[in-house]
Amino acid sequence: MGLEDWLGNDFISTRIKDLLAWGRKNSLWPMPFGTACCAIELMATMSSRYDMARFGAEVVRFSPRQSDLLIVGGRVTLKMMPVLQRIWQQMPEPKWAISMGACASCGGVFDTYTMIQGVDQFIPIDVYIPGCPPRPENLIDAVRLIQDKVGKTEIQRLIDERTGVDHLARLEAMDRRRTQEATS
Amino acid sequence: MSSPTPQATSLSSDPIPSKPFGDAAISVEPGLGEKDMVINFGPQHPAMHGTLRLILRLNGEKVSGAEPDMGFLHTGFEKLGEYRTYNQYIVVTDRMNYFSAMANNTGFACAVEEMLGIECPPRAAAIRVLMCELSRISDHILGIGLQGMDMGAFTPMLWSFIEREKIYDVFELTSGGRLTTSYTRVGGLAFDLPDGVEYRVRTFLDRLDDTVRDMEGMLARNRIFMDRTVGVGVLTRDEAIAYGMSGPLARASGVDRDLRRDRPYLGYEQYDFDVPVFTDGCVYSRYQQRLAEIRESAKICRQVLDSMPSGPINALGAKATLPSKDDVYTKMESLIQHFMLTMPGHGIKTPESGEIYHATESPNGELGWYLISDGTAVPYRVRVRPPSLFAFQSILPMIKGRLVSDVVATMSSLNVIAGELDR
Amino acid sequence: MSAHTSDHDDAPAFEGDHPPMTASEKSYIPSIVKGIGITLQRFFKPNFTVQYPEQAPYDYASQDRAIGEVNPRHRGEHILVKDEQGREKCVACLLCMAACPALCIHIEPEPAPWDDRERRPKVFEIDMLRCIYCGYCEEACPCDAIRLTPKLYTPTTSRTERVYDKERLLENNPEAQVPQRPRK
Amino acid sequence: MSTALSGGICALHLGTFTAYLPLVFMAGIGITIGAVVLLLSKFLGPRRPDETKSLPYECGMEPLQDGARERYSIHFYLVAILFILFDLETVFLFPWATSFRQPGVDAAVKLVLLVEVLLFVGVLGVGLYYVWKRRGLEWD
Amino acid sequence: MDSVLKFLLTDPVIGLVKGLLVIGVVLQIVPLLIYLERKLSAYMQGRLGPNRVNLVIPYAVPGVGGLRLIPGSLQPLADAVKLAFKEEIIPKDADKLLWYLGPFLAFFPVATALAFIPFGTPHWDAFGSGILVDLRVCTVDISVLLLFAISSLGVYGIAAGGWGSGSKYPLMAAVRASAQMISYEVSMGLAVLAAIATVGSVDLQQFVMHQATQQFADLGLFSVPNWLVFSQPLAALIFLIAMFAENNRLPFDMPECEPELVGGFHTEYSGLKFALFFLGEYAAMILMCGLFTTIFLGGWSGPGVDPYATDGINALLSHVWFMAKVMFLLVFQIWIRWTLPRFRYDQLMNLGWKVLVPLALGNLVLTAVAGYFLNPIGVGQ
Amino acid sequence: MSTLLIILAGVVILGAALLTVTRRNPVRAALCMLLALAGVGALMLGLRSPFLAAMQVLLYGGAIMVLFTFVIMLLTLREEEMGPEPSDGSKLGAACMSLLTLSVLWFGISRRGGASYEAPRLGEDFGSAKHFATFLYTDYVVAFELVTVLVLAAVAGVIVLARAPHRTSLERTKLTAEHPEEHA
Amino acid sequence: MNGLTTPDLVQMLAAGLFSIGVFGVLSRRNLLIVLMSVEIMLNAVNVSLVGFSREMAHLPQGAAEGGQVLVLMTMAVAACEVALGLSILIALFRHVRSVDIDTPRATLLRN
Ligand code: SF4
Ligand code: SF4
Ligand code: SF4
Repeated sequence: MGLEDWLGNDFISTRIKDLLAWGRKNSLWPMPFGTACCAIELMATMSSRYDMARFGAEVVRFSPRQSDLLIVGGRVTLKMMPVLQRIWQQMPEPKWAISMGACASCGGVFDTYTMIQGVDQFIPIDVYIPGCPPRPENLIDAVRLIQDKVGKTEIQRLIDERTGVDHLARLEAMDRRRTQEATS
Repeated sequence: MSSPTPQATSLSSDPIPSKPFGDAAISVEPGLGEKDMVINFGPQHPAMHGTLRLILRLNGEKVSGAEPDMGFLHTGFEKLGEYRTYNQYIVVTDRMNYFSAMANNTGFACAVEEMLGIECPPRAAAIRVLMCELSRISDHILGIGLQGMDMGAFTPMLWSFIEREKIYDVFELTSGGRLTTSYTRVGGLAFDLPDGVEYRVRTFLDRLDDTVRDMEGMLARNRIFMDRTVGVGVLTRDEAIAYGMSGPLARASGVDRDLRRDRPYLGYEQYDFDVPVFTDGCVYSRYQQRLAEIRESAKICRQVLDSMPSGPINALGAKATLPSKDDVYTKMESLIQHFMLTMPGHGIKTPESGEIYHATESPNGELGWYLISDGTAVPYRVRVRPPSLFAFQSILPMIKGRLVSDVVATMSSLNVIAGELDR
Repeated sequence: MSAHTSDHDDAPAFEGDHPPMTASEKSYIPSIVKGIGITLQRFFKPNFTVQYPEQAPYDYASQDRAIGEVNPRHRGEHILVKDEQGREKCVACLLCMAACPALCIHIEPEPAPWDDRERRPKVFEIDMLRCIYCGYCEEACPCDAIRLTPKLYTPTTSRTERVYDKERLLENNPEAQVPQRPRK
Repeated sequence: MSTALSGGICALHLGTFTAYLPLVFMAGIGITIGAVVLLLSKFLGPRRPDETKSLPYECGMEPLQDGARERYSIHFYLVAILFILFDLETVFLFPWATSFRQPGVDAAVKLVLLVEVLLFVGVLGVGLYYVWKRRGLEWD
Repeated sequence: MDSVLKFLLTDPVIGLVKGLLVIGVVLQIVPLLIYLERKLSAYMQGRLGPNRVNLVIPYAVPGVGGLRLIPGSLQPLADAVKLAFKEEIIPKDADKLLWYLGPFLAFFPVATALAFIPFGTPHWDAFGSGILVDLRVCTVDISVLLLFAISSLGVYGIAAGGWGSGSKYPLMAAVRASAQMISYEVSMGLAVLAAIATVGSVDLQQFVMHQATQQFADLGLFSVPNWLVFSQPLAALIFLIAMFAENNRLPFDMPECEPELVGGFHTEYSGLKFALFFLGEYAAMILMCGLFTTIFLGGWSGPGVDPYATDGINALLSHVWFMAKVMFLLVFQIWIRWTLPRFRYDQLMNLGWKVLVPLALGNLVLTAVAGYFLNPIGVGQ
Repeated sequence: MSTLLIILAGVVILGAALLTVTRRNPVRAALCMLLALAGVGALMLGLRSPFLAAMQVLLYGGAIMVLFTFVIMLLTLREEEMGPEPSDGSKLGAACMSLLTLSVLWFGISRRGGASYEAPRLGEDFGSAKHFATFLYTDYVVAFELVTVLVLAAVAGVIVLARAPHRTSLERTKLTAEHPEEHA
Repeated sequence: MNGLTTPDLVQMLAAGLFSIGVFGVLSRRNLLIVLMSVEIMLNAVNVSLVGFSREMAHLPQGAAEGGQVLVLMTMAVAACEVALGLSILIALFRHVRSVDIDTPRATLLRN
C-alpha cells in the first residue's frame, strides 16, 4: 500500500520524504491536454525560447499513464469534458492539474451553450492561470507554483482526499494492522 | 449576398461525387467483422491536434474505413456573434484560427467594412496586409514544422517555433498580445505601428531564409521523408474542387486560385507576388506549397514595408471608428461620438437588412464571413466558411486504403485547426 | 502576376511537381549527412532560451528579441488610475462594462461625494480569470480611468482570489500609476 | 588456437560447464534486478484502482468494441515464417563461416566448399526471389 | 595477503565480480545517456535542456555555499525517484502474468547477453598475482552465437508487454515491433556471418584480436588497423542499420512512434515498470553498440594498447578505448534520432527484406568468393 | 557435477513440459514451453555440445516460439474458439498411452549395458562450430544441401497457404444469408 | 536408481519428455498446443541424440558427428514443420473460426 504511508517523522523518514518531494518536483512530466489557442502557447513554452525542459518538465508523454501533470489548455466543451475527465482519472497518483487560460478556468469569453464554465467543476485543479492565452512566462510560473506545492503537501493525504478515502481512518487501520502483526 | 467568387459558377459544373463519403463511412458497432479492428484515433491523440477524432477501421495496418467525428471544440462562435457587437466580435475571431489570428480578424473587419461601405485608409490596409502575411508565414512555418514532427523529425518543429517567436515579438510590439492580437477594428486598426517594427520585420525576414533553408534541408530531399509523402494523401484537382477545398491545399492540387490575386482586397493588387501552384496534390506537394508561399509572403512583406503609405489608420469620416483619445478628453463631439459607439444599445450604425459574404485568403484557404445586419450594433447572424472544415471532410478519400502512418502524414499536411473547424 | 511559379513556365524535365530522386538521394546517405551537418551547425549556434524566472521577461538585452524596455502596449493586469488627489479617476459611466466582450467587469455606481463628478464606483470588480486581456475596457473608457499595464498576470491556486476589487485594482501596479496617459 | 590465446586459469577450456558459470551469474543478476524492480513497483507507489482508471487508454474515449484483443493482419505472420526459414539457413552457415579460411585446407576441398556454399546461398536467394515474386514481401 | 588474493581470484569469484561490474557500469551509463540525449537534443534545437537539478558540492565555495556543477545532471535521478513512487495501474483487460513479464523480459535477456562483450584485453595479470583475467564476463568461444541466441529473446518483452496490456495501441505496437525486430535480425545475422567468415571465429575476443593484430593498410604516417569496418564495409553498414532497427530507435521507432500509437507498446505502463522498459531499451542500445564496436570497430584495441601485454595500465587503456568507441556510437545514435524522420511501416519492412537481406546475401557470396582466392587467415600474422 | 546438472535440468524440463501440455491458455503454454526449451539448451551445454545449445536457443527460443507467439497474438483466441476441454476419458486414455510409451522406452534404456561419458577425452573443440565444419560440409553434404530444398519447399507451401484465395464476396453474402447469426 | 549411469539418466529424461509430448498430442484438442506437444517430442529426440552422440564421442567412425548433425537436421525439420503447421492452422482458422481439432470434421459433416 505505498511505502510513504509507513514513513513517520523521524530523521530518516523526513530525508526520504525530502528526496521524494525533490524527485517529484523536478520531474513533472506533463500531459498536454491542449485543445485550442492555449495549446499553441503551451507548445511555445515547450519550445526553444521558454524551454520548460529546464525544469524537468520535458518528457511530454501522450499517455496519461506516465504523466504527472495535466495541463488543460484551451476550451473544453460539453463533448470534450468526458474525455478530459477520463484522462484525468487514468493518470496515476500522485498527479496535479493546471488549468491554463480563461476558457479552461472559467469559460472566458465563451459563455455559450457548449462550453464548460470552468473545468474545476469536474476535475480538481491545483493552479489556475489567467490570461487568454497566458504567456509562457505564466505557465512557467504555474509549474513553479506546482513545484512548491509538491514540496509542501502531504501526498498521501492529498490522494486520499481526492479518492474520497478517510485519511485518518486509513492510517489508523494501518496502525492497527501493524500492531497486530507485531503481536502475533 | 454577393456571389462568393468569380470562379464559383464555373467550378460548380464540376462533378460532385454522388456519395462524397462513399463506402468509406462506416458505422461503429461492437464485434465487427473478421479481421477489422475499430480504433479511436483521437480526440486526445498526438496526431489529431488534440481535438479531432477519427474512428478508424483497420485491416491490419490498412485503413479500410474511417469516420470523422468533429465538434469536440464546438464553442458556439456563430451564436456568440449574435450577442457581441461588431467590434467585440473581433476578439472572438482571433480565437478561431489561432495559428494565424491576425488573418481572421482582418477578414471579419473587411467583411463588416464592405457591408457598411467603409473604405479603410491606405495605411491601415498596408499594415493589415503586413500582419496578414506575417501570420501566413507563421502558420505555414509551423505547418511544415508540425509535418516534420508528426513524421518523427522533432527538431525542425522547434526551429519553426524560433521564427514564430520573432513574429510574436512583432505582434506583441504592435498590439500588445502575442497570439490573440485583437488588432484590427472595423474601419481601421487599434493603434498605429510603433517605432522599430519595420526594423524588426526586416531583420526577421532576412533571417527567415536561413531557417527555412535549414528546415528544408533536413526534410525536403530526404528519401525517408519523400517516401512517406510523395503520392500520399492525394487529392486530385477535381476532387479538390468537389470538396470545396481552397487555399494552399487546393493550390497544391492544381487549382490555381488565390483570392489575393483573383479578387483583391486591401490593395493586394499593388504588390507583385506569384501564386505558386503544384499539381500532384499529395502531402509532399502541400509541403512544398507552404514553403513556396512562405517565400512569396516574405516578398509581399518587404514590398509593404518599402511602400508603406502614411496617413490616418482609421476611417474617421464614417462614424464607425472611435475618435482618438486626445480628442475624447478635450472635444465634446468626440466624446459624444465615443459614447455613441460604446454605450450599450448603441454602436456602429448598420443597414436595416444588410447582407454580405466576404471572403479573404486566410493561410488555410478561403475564409468567408457571411453577415446579416438588422440595423443594430449587433449582427443578426454571423456565419463562417472555415477552410479547415472542407479540409477535414475531404480526408476520407485521401486515407482510404492507406496505412495508419499515412493518416498521420495526411492529417498534419491538412493543417486542420480545430477551433476553426468546429467553431 | 504570373499564375505559376517559374519552374512551371519552362517545361520541366519530369512528370509531376518534383524532380524524382536521384540515385544518390535514393541511397539515403546524402540527406542523412546533410541533416547531421545542419544539426551540427545548429548545435554550435548560440541558443535562444530566455532563462525566465532569473531573466525578467522584458530583460532581453542578451537575446535578439530585444523588445526594449517594457512594451507600453503589453496587455497585462489592469489598474484603476488615480488622479492627482489619489482618488480613482473612474466616473462609473459603465462604458468599459459594456465594451467588455468577456463580461468580466462588474461595477455598481454610487453618487460621488466630490463635486467634480456625479458618480463613482461603489463596487468595481474584475474577474481576472475570465478577462481575456483584450484592452477594450481601456479603449472604451472616456476618462483614462482603467488601464492595462505590463504586469504579468499571475497563476493562482484559487479561483475566487482572482476577482479583483476596487482597492486591489487601485494598488495593483504602482509603477504604472502615472496620471497622464502613456503614449501608445 | 583459442587455448593458445586465452591461457590462464580463468579461461577454462570449452565445453566444461564451469565456463558458463559467469553467464549464470549474469542471468542471476539480471533476474534479481528485474525481480526487485517489479517487486518494488508493487510496494512503493500508492494504489487506488478504480473502474475508469483501469480501462484501457484509447485517446480518452470509451474503448470501442469490447475485448481489446482484436485480430491482426496475416502479413505479420508471413514475416515471422520467413524469419524462421532465414534464421535456419544462417544456422547452417555458421560452421562454414568459422572454418572456410582456415590454414591447412587443400585447394580441392576449398573449391568444393565454395561450390557447396554458393549453391546453398543460391537456393536461399531463389527462395527469397520466389517469395518476392509471389508478393509475399508486400506490406500494403 | 597473497593467499587472500589467491582465494579471491578463483573463477567463480572473478566471474561474479566481472558480472557485477559490467551490470553496474551499464546501469550507470543509462542515466548518463538519458542526460546526454536531453542535453544534445536541446542544444540542437536552440534550447538549454534540463538545468535546474545540479550536482551540488556542498560548502565548496567558502562563504558562498555549494558549488553547482553540470546543470541538470541529476535529472535522470529525479525521474527515477518520481517513477519509483508512482502509482501502479493494471488495466482491466491485462493478462496479469504477461503484464509483469513484459518489462522483465525486456531487460533480462539484454543483461545476460552483456556477458559476452569483451571490454578489455584478454589477459590482464590481476593485481600482479600472476592470474590472467580475461576482461569479459563469460569466457566461452562461441560467444557470438550465444549472444545472438540470447538477445533474440528480447522480442518477448515487447510482445508480452504489448499483448498483455489488453489495449489496442500497445497491441498494434507489439505486433509491429516484433515483426520489425525479427526482420532485421535476419540481415543482422547475415552481416555477422560475413564478419565471422572474415575472422574465422565465433569468439568475440578473437574478433578483437584479429583486428588488433593485423593491419589493413599502411599509409606511411600511420597504419590503418584491420578493423572489419574497412574490410567488411557493407556488412558494417548493414549491421549499423539493423542495429538501429533492433533498438527501435528513430528512424525505426515504429513500436513507439508517438503520433501514431500514442506511446507504443508501453502506453499502459506506469511507474517502475515503465522505467524497467526504458532501462531495457537503453541497455539494449549499449549492448548493440558494444557489439558493433567489438565486431567492426576493433573493440578495445587502439593506439597504445598491446593485445598481448598483461599489465594493468594496458588493460585500463584498452577499456578506455572500448568505452570511448561505445560512447561515440551511442552519441551517434542519439544524434540520428534527433535528425531524421521515421520510416513508414511498410517502407521499413521493404528496406529490411528487399534491400538489406539481398545485400547481405550478396556480401556473403562476395566474402565466400574472395575468401577462396585470398590467403587463409590466422590470428597474429 | 554433470549428473547433478542433468537432474536439475531434467526436473525443470519435465516440469515445464508437463505444464505446457496441460495449460489451457496458449500463451501460458508457450511460456512454459520456452522454459523447457531453455532447459534443453542448458542440458546440451552440459553434454558438451555448445554449438547445438546455441542453436537450440536461437532457433527454438528465438524463432520457433516467436512464430507461436505471433500466431497467438494474431488469432487472439476467444474461449469458444479453443474448443471444449477434452473429456476426462480421453485424458485418461492419453495418459495411458503416454505411460505405455514411457515404459517401453524405459525398458529399452534400462536394458542396455552401462554406458558412460567417462571414455577417452574428447577433442578440444568437440561440439564447436569448427568441429561441425569438419563433417557437415563433407560427410553430410547431401543432408546439408537438402535442408535448402526443404526450406524452399516450406517457403512455397507457406506462401500458397497464406495466400489462399479469399472468399469471394458472393460466397460471403451466401454465407451471411445462411448463418446470419455468425456474421452479425 | 542406483543402477543408472548418467547417460541413462539423459535417455530417461528424453523418454519422459517424449511421453509428455505423446500425452499432449493425444489429450489436447487445441491445435496450437498439439503443435507444441509435437515440438516437445522432437526436443526429446534431440536430447536423446545429443546424449548418444556424447556417449559415442570416443568411437572413431564419426558416430558422434552423425548424432550432432542429426540434431541439426531435426531442428531444421522442426522449423519447417512449425512453419507449415501453423500456416495450415491459420488457413483452417480462417474457414472454421476455431482451433479445435474436432471442429473441421464437425463443420464438414454439417455441410
Ligand atoms: S483562454 Fe483564450 S487563448 Fe486560451 S483557449 Fe480560451 S480563448 Fe483560446
Ligand atoms: S481587458 Fe477585455 S476582457 Fe478584460 S476587462 Fe477589459 S474589456 Fe474585459
Ligand atoms: S473605468 Fe472608465 S469606462 Fe469604466 S466605468 Fe470607470 S470611467 Fe467608465
